[in-house]
Amino acid sequence: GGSGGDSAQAGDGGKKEYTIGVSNLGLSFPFPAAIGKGIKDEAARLGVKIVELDAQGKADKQSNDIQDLMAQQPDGVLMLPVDSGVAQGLADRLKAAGIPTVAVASQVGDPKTRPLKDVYPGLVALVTQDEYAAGGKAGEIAAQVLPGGGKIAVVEGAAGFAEVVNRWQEFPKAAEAKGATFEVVARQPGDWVQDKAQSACQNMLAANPDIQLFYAQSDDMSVGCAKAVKSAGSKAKVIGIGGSKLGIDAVKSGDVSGTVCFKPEDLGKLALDTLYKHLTGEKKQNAAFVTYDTPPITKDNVADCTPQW
Amino acid sequence: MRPRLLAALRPGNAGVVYALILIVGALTVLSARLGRPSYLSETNIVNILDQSSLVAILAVFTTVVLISGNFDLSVASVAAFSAATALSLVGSLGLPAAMAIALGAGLVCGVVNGVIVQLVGINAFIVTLGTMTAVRGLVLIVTDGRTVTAKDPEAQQSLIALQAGYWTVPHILAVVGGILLVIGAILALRKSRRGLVLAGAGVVLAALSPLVGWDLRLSKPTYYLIVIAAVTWAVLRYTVIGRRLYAVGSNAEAARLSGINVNRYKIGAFVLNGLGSAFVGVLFAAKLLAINPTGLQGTELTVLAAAILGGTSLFGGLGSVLKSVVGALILFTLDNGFNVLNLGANYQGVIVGTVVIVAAAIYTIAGRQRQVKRVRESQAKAGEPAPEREPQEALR
Amino acid sequence: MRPRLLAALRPGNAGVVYALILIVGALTVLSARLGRPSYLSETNIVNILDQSSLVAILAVFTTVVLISGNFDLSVASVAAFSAATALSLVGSLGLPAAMAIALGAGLVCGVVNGVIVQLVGINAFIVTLGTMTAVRGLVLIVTDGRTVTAKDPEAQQSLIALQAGYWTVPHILAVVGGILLVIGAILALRKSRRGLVLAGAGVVLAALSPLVGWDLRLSKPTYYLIVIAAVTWAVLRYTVIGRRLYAVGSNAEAARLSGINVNRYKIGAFVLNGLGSAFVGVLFAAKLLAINPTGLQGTELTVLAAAILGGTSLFGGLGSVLKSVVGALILFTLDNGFNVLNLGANYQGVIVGTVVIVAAAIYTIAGRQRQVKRVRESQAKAGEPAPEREPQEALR
Amino acid sequence: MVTTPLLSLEGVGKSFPNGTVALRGARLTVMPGSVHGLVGANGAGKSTMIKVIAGAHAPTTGTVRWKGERVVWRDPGAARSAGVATIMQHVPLAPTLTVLENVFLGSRGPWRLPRRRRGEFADLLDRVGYRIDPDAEVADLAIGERQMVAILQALATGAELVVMDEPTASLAEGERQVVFDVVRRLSAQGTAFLYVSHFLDEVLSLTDRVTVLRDGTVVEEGETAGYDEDRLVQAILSEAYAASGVGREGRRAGRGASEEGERPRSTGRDLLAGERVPAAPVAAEAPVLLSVRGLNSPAGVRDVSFDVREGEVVGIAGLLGSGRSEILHAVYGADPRARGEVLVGGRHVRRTPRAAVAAGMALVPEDRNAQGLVGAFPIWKNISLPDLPALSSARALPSERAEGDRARRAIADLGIVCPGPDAMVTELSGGNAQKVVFGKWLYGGARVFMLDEPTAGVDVGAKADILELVRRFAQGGGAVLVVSSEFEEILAVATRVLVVREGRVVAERPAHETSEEELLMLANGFDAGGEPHAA
Ligand SMILES: Nc1ncnc2c1ncn2[C@@H]1O[C@H](COP(=O)(O)OP(=O)(O)OP(=O)(O)O)[C@@H](O)[C@H]1O
Ligand SMILES: Nc1ncnc2c1ncn2[C@@H]1O[C@H](COP(=O)(O)OP(=O)(O)OP(=O)(O)O)[C@@H](O)[C@H]1O
Ligand SMILES: O[C@@H]1[C@@H](O)[C@H](O)OC[C@H]1O
Ligand SMILES: [Mg+2]
Ligand SMILES: [Mg+2]
Repeated sequence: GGSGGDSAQAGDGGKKEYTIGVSNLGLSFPFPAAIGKGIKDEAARLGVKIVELDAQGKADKQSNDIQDLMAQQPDGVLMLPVDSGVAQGLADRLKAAGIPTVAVASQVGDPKTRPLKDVYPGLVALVTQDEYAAGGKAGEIAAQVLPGGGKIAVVEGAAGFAEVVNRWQEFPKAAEAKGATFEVVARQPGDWVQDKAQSACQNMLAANPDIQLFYAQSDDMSVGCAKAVKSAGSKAKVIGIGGSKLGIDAVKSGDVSGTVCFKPEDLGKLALDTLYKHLTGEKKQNAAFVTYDTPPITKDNVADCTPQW
Repeated sequence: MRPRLLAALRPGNAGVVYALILIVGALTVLSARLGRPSYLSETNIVNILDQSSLVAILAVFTTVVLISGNFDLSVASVAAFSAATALSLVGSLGLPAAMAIALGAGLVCGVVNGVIVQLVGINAFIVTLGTMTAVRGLVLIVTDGRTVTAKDPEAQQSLIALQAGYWTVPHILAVVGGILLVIGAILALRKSRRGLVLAGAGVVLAALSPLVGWDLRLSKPTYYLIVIAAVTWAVLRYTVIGRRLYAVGSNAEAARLSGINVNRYKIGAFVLNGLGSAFVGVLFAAKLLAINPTGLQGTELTVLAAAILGGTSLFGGLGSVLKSVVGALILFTLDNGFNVLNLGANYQGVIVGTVVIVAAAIYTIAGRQRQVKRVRESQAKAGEPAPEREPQEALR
Repeated sequence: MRPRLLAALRPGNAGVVYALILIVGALTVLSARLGRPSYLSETNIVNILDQSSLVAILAVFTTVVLISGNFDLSVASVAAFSAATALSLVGSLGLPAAMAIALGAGLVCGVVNGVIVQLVGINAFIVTLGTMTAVRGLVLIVTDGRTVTAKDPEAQQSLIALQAGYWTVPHILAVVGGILLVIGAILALRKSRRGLVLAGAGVVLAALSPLVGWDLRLSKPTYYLIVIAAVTWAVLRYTVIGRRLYAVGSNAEAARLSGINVNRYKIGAFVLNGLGSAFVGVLFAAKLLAINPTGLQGTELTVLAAAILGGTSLFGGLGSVLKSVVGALILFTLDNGFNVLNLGANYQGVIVGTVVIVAAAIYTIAGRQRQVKRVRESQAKAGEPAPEREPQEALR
Repeated sequence: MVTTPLLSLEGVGKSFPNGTVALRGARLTVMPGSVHGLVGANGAGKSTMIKVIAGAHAPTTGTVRWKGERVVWRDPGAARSAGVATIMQHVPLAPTLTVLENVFLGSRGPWRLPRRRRGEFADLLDRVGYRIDPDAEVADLAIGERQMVAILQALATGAELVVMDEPTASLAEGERQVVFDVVRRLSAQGTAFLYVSHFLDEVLSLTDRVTVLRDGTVVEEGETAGYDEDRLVQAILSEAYAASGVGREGRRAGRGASEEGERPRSTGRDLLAGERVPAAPVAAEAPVLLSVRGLNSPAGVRDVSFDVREGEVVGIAGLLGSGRSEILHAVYGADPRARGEVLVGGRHVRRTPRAAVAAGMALVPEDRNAQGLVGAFPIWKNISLPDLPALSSARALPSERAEGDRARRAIADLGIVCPGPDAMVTELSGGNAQKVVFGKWLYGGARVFMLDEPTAGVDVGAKADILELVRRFAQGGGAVLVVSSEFEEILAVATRVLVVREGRVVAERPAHETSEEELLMLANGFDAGGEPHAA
């Protein structure tokens, strides 16, 4: 049998030392890496031991990682799902092993059928930013940047990512609520990366010189897109989502008109706190939905967003 | 003939096995030093085997393609496609039909690869890069860019039954002993001295069993791997088909002029690989109960790395499925080792890369001690260093 | 002497060019049908060239490695590493020093690849898969999992100056005419009839220039590509280095017996590729002013696809850097076409995959019309279909 | 006056990592401007000695002296710059480069193809009296043309010593003459040659001195004038040949004239006599075994039809590039573009090699490495390959015992010099490799044998054995088609000769009614009377 069953030894002062396993979706991706950093910083503060595994963006590796974590019998697990559907089975396994689990940054369960706030049963909590709401915030910024609406193009993330759908869903509705109606004249993938987004925007502009606004589904892509807009001499506006360093800098410089402020380090801290409080009994939760505010950012309030990734 | 067993154990031949042993040894020592849970615990070994099994199965079939002198980059896409197909259909059609269709899809992919490569005559690298991209595109279309899950609980259960859980073989020593006894008896009947040795070993093992009493408890995919690898190995090693496959891969023209239908073997290898990938896809579907459109992306390189670490040649005609399995074990042992040692993500890449090269180097150099010089025109062609220092044949 | 020009224009030789023309033609017609602005607009052409240029530069150097009979999967990792290095250092050391260090890093990577492959004698696929992983690990360490940016505005400006913007060559016809005239004159001095033809063409072009008055406005990376491709092409085509490189890749043993230092050429190709990748990495850094740890991941396959689409052999001794550039253009033209036609992301994969295979098929089959018998030891070995229907040499 | 030898080897030994000792204390002395012959049975160590001279192998023991100075050539480049040009037995050329580039592969200077090279090449062709397209890609050339390219490459370096390892093994009569002329002319101008050949007549007529290697040691060395074929054969063969079983038995069973008595076949004269017995035509009523009708192929076969009766050996004579190999390939079904009918024993054979093998056809191809042998296999797996099901339980599980037995039998019957059936074919000397290719077809059900240059690179003893085998195939009721560039050899085994020119059969002659001269005329497009005839 595995060992480490008593990883929770009595520390000094009689305080139990917890070991928490973290299955991160990919530590080479800045956003989840920043969440990991938030978790570790907070763990250091609380004196919690962290075992952090890197799924490298692969759902199948995450499945192996969870197996390896379970063999180490941690007191609790923070899981940053690579994929919501796959995470469901993993959550079931963790539950069966009696390991309290908090899902971080991404939903568990098929997003097509399960509303975000309907947290998968068996989880202690889902701690995440609300990607749908963030898309809505982006829509509000769009309405502000291009009052009344107009022709827009969407720079999507890589095909196959849940965020591609999630960050669009609320966008038109929120914009409409602010009185802007958008006609999507182009919708092309930028694969989350700056140079591909730059090319995509260049090409979309060549085909549709009358595009008035680009909605890029991440800040890296909005920055790339802004370069394309500039070099084409177009007057189109660009907005992004994410609140990354690059994005905030671009908002400051005016290259990008707005973004939505995600705070991955805060998110990591929040997630660890949620699990920790559950473990210590300070705040036991069951399938709780925990989130934090992701405010829309424009040049006017750019100081409100300190980039964390 | 040569003393085969001894030959097979020489570092030059079994280098990949020694490399694995070295890695496991290092990890065991390290995890003990760092006060981590015992690396060689039963759970951990069972886990490593379970985690490697699907990629190892892919490596087995990819090895067949490599032996036949071709190359297949499309395996991961095909597996993902089959997984998506199975998950989409299992609710409405039930597992057998869904699985049949998923396997059929893999078969079609294999046929397409094989026919284009062999009959149109385009380089396998570019063809399978094309099908890798195109089939991944199909996955996106089938899934509409979203995760597919098996919602129906009954369907879920049938999938889970396929893959999850463990089978225990009681008295494994007795079982193995019995198998050895039977094989030994057959060989002895065919007048092989080795037969008696095997049979004797079988009896000893069976006799030890009540004393030791080991049970073998492994995950289902591990058993699938064992069966697939054993059967494929036996077919390659002991049948006319196997012999011809190696001949076709080593020198297609000589094989053709010896009356072998080269296209049949080469296309057959692709088809088998398509089918195998689809089977693995179904197992993945059953394991994860969901597939995301980018699922398994990049696995093709892991699979090729496993096969090549196992000493399979990229130029055909050389390779052993068992060593490819060991190659896969090396890669997953490393991943698992990092997890057990809780090694920071930042350093893993450097270590994996270095270990892969060093493992290959160890047995390339070990193989060279053998100093069997095999100057072949074909090898000179394959771009080797000066022939006096031919690297071990298996690594080209 | 063969009518070289005509030979070069035959579909079997210039197939990749025809494939590109076909694709561009199809996109032009489609975009006109869909009422989009002209596909062949100057802006769009300049865009495509700009977008392909960095990958095309990588393809040029990778082609050199492939011609030498080796294989390099590490280019994208090396480029990312160089980009990360340049961005981390440019603020403190300034551009020249940062760039020198970044290039030095690439050079070291190339030396490591070359030495391990040639002197230890391990298969290039596994070695460069290892360095690809290890160097990516270094990127992760250097970036600590975060995006690296050049914060210092001055540093940013120096990087931007390297890459952004366009250079306009006025009276391009006159310039080209002038170049032709000079080349023609040199050739004529060396008593070639073609020299006179070239010089004549040059004069005509120069004379037309005032009438037409075209200016050539291209992005800086496009000029870098043109210079690098032209120089590499000329070296391979006209110098003894080129002949030896092809010889080394075609039959290392024959080259060795002719007194060529095989290792020097093969290692040299890796070193050049490392250096080239590092240069591209710096250009990427300059283009994006940021690199994240996964930056450029997967680009190695695009680069190989470009080279192989361009007809470079995976078995060495065959290949043309210009055709590899065209291969890259095909891939980026497709991406550009999707953007212009606004084709759904989910459908792009299927189309890219299919077009890649069809493009390869078109000129494989066109090449076969040549029907020249090519029974080679090396090819029989390399696992081709039945030799009497040898596919076009370029695609192996 | 005592001249220093140009090249001398003293006590040179070479052992390979697998334990094979190829040279044991061999010595050799080549004088400036002389033509020195090197002969020996297959596997005697000739090529190994040459590789030592070329700097391609480092000798294990002994010294090499060049113009009296002791030299250690670390790589072939060193030997080449010292003035030794070598034509290796297995023509290592760069297939993706042109003829011109291959010829000047080792040349220096900054440019890939300086204009003056074309001039030099044209001069070289003029001097040599040979024609070849400088811009043809070597991959497109037939094996004989490649051989000529290798020769041109060696000559182009202007070396003081040109080493030729079986330069004429795959050449036809015309090219062979070209090579002789070159050797004579250049040696007259002071170039020394080291000449390896299994054609003893060549050695006798071309060389000044001759060295005989046997089993890695020099057994004889002397003025060529002091030798005749008989003496050379004896020197070359001795035990090595006596050990080969079938040669003896074959001769006993095969030759009507000398069956009485267990005459020990020990003299070279006897052997060579065997080569020259003209075969009598078979009876007209013998059933037709192979029938070829209207065979055409874009590969260079034009409307070829012929029959071969049981017991008949039909020779196919023609010049290099006349389409002889193509005809065999088309008949065998190996050329998918070939159209026409092929019947074996009156039954149509589907046009694939698989069907051909099933119908009892066997092909010994021209290029043993590219077409005949699987390099990754040891001898025994190569030999069993075409007939594997027959050596398997249930036709599916190969019996390694049966395979091993067959391989041992072939090794004994053909006198293959090797450590055993487990030896890799890539480690065999050229002639022994050729025997393995032969061994593939000896014991299966083959009845129609198609042999493309079957004795290329084979030593005198083995050649006699192989020709004897050919006769035995026929006498056992088989039908044999033999392509050979040695018309002498064709005349020695064939009952009938088809002359091929530009893919057509332009003449047919009974073997006992024609001569080498006539065949050469016909092959060149002249009637026997010397008139050009329309092809
Ligand atoms: N690379 C090698 N490794 C092992 N053994 C070798 C190698 N090359 C040659 N041999 C062995 O050395 C011996 C001499 O071979 P070599 O090629 O010199 O013979 P040869 O006299 O040229 O014969 P042939 O007339 O058939 O060409 C043979 O027994 C051969 O099998
Ligand atoms: N695929 C092809 N297409 C057109 N012509 C071909 C093709 N292959 C061969 N040829 C031509 O057919 C002729 C016969 O070829 P080859 O040289 O193999 O004949 P051969 O008589 O067997 O000569 P060798 O003595 O070299 O065996 C040559 O003129 C050759 O150029
Ligand atoms: O910004 C993106 C992040 O939000 C998404 O989850 O994955 C890709 C990232 O680049
Ligand atoms: Mg030899
Ligand atoms: Mg021939």
